[in-house]
Amino acid sequence: MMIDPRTIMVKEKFAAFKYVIPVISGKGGVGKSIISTALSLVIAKKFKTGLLDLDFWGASDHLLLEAKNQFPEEEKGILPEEIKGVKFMTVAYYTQDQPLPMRGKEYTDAFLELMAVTRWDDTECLIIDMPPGMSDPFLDILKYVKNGNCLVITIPSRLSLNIVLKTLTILKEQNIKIMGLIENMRPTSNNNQRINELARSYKVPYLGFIPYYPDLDNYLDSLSDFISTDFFQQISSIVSKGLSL
Amino acid sequence: MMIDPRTIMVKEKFAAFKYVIPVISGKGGVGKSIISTALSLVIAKKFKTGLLDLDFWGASDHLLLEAKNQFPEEEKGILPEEIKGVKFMTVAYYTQDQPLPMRGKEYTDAFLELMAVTRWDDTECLIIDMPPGMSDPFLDILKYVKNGNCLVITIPSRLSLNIVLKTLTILKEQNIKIMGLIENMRPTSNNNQRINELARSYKVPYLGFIPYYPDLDNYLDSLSDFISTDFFQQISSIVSKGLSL
Amino acid sequence: MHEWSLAEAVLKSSVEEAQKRDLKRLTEVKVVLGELQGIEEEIVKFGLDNLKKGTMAENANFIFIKEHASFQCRNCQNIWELREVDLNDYSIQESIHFVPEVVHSFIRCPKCGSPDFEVVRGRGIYIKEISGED
Amino acid sequence: MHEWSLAEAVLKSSVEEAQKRDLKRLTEVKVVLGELQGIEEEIVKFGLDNLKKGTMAENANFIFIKEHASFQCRNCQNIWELREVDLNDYSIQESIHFVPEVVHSFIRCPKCGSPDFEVVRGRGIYIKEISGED
Ligand SMILES: Nc1ncnc2c1ncn2[C@@H]1O[C@H](COP(=O)(O)OP(=O)(O)O)[C@@H](O)[C@H]1O
Ligand SMILES: Nc1ncnc2c1ncn2[C@@H]1O[C@H](COP(=O)(O)OP(=O)(O)O)[C@@H](O)[C@H]1O
Ligand SMILES: [Mg+2]
Ligand SMILES: [Mg+2]
Ligand SMILES: [Mg+2]
Ligand SMILES: [Mg+2]
Ligand code: NI
Ligand code: NI
Ligand SMILES: [Zn+2]
Ligand SMILES: [Zn+2]
Repeated sequence: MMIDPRTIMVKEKFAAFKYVIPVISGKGGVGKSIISTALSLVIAKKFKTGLLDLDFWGASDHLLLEAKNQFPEEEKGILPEEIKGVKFMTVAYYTQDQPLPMRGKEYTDAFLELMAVTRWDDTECLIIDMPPGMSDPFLDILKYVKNGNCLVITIPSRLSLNIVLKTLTILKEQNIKIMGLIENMRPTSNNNQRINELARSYKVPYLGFIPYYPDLDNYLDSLSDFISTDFFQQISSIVSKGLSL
Repeated sequence: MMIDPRTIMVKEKFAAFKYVIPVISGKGGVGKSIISTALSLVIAKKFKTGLLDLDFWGASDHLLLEAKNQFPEEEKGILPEEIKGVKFMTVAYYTQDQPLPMRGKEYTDAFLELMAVTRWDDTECLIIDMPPGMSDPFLDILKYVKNGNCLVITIPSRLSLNIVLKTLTILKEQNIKIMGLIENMRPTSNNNQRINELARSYKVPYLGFIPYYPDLDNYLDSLSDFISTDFFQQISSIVSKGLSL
Repeated sequence: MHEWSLAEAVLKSSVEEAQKRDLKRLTEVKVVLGELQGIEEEIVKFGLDNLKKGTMAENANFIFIKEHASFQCRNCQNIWELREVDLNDYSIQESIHFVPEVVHSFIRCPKCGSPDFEVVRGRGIYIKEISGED
Repeated sequence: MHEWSLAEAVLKSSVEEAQKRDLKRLTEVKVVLGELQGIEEEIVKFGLDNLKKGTMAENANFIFIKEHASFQCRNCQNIWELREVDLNDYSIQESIHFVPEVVHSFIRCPKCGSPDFEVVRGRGIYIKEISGED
């Protein structure tokens, strides 16, 4: 016999949040991390909010948030660092910015471990930044998070849509709630309603589009710069207009 | 006892190519698939070339290549479809465009299976389109491909670089050959040599940059359109100038 | 006829294993055929009979053992067998024949509907045992 | 002190398992502590002694079993033990203490240098056995 003491804790911890929002796509590089991070900062003005970066191979949120390069405090568990009102947890605290080459099986163990010991306390809303793909991280979310309400991100390209529609197919089939679809990086030359219509045909709320900002990268080195961008403003207005929280 | 008959075949098959070029990044959405596909079409003019799409969760190359929606022929193994001189293999032939939710462990099995039965025959150069991340697909390449010469793709953003440098770190540490680094989607407003210098400091050849083309998506529905793009032309000139084949 | 390449793989691996064990000739190889992949025994046998000529397996007896396919759900732990699910579509069968893992594109746990299940037994082809003379 | 949350996890899981088995009270719980994670037994014990009050584990004896950590390389099959590698850096030890899988950021197969290895034994904490009265 072998009982894993973490699984029950992890299920309980997710179930305790009022809102759990996995930010998901299937496709890489569509803006999941930058949107998750902005979203958590915006929502933190209204709810006690947490951000969990589950892209262990490509963790990015700590860069945007300028997280401290030291272990979070321990106190009957691990206390997430609080950054502008957002409680933040990432594996990056423990990798010393070294690569983390590991298989999916090991990902699941790391995910369970981190979630079992993190104390979110009275956090009401948890944003989860997901890696791309439909492998262990995606399947673990299906298994352990039964109250998720997913935010799905795509870019207008056919190469992204083909994959994102597969993600929507599985989410629907598995009866996971979908908060809506965000179209990111729309070129200014593009004015069509394709994604809007596509969302409608999938019966998924279309939450709006974010333009492609060629200079965005210049504002990602400091959190205060990031908060001052039009990109951030767009996320703010999507939250106030479209998000049913 | 249990001997997996596929592993020896797979190692032999990779070893038989004159050139194996994994197109890799670590980061998603940086253009691995579109670059792999263009690259294989360009190199096919000089060498007998194959393209293997190993992003089983986010297969895209079949869309760009307009691959047939039917099983490849069987003849003492599986004969890859030949498209404009490129022998092409993807799991998409077998998923009927359905989602493929599976764990890393299952990925490895599918990878071994597909590679064990595909007949590349006298193909000299194999381009491998990799998924993002540093999980089972990446570790399988390290394990089974001992003659790889990687092409590493990044976009200029700090969010991408942080991850791509981790990939370079592992490739170097594992003594895998690195053909060079390509900077993709550089905004026209950006004229700096940052990535160039970074590549130099990592002792990796900088192969050039590809601008961000806001209208590229309009040319991805047909292969002949794709081949007519400036993007494709850029890949062509990178190959003729910088690739030591 | 992609069974031919599987026969080739079985032969090469048996010979390699025999060499590791310093055997001179192979006398018997037990090959398991998993139900899920639906490999045609006759074609593998035919392939082996052709390919083994002139190798140390020339006189080896290849014995085939069929293994039923069973699955376990990682979400609800339910265990089931292949025959309990409806896989009558010919092209789905063919797809699984080439890459058994695409079963995750086509079937779900009969109890909870999850795509997250393991093929516990009977996935595909493997070598269970070799014997020979040294 | 993150051991406290591990103690909480052990208690909850033991009680849940006992309820599944229709036990009224827990008498003994065997807990394995894997060497890699370096969990402090004393703190887990202290946590359990506090947390178990008023639960069906109130009088349970928690027995701790240490398990050595060993690894197997997936590239060259080499097997090795934790004590064979140099992990003296305090902050690396601490990192692994929190998330044992980050061992893949810091150690390599001593034989071939691969990062692709499995923690075969002694990873972390798990429950090996529970006993009780019904
Ligand atoms: N609207 C946008 N305009 C310009 N660049 C963007 C926009 N959204 C995201 N990006 C950039 O695209 C890249 C990928 O974003 P990221 O959040 O890392 O995606 P993911 O997490 O989906 O991989 C980053 O460099 C990011 O700065
Ligand atoms: N130079 C470029 N200019 C404009 N769009 C590009 C460029 N390179 C890639 N893209 C687009 O970026 C998206 C991601 O490219 P893709 O090849 O799918 O990346 P990956 O395989 O790394 O995930 C696609 O929609 C592609 O069309
Ligand atoms: Mg991300
Ligand atoms: Mg991230
Ligand atoms: Mg791709
Ligand atoms: Mg691809
Ligand atoms: Ni066949
Ligand atoms: Ni601790
Ligand atoms: Zn189930
Ligand atoms: Zn090794």
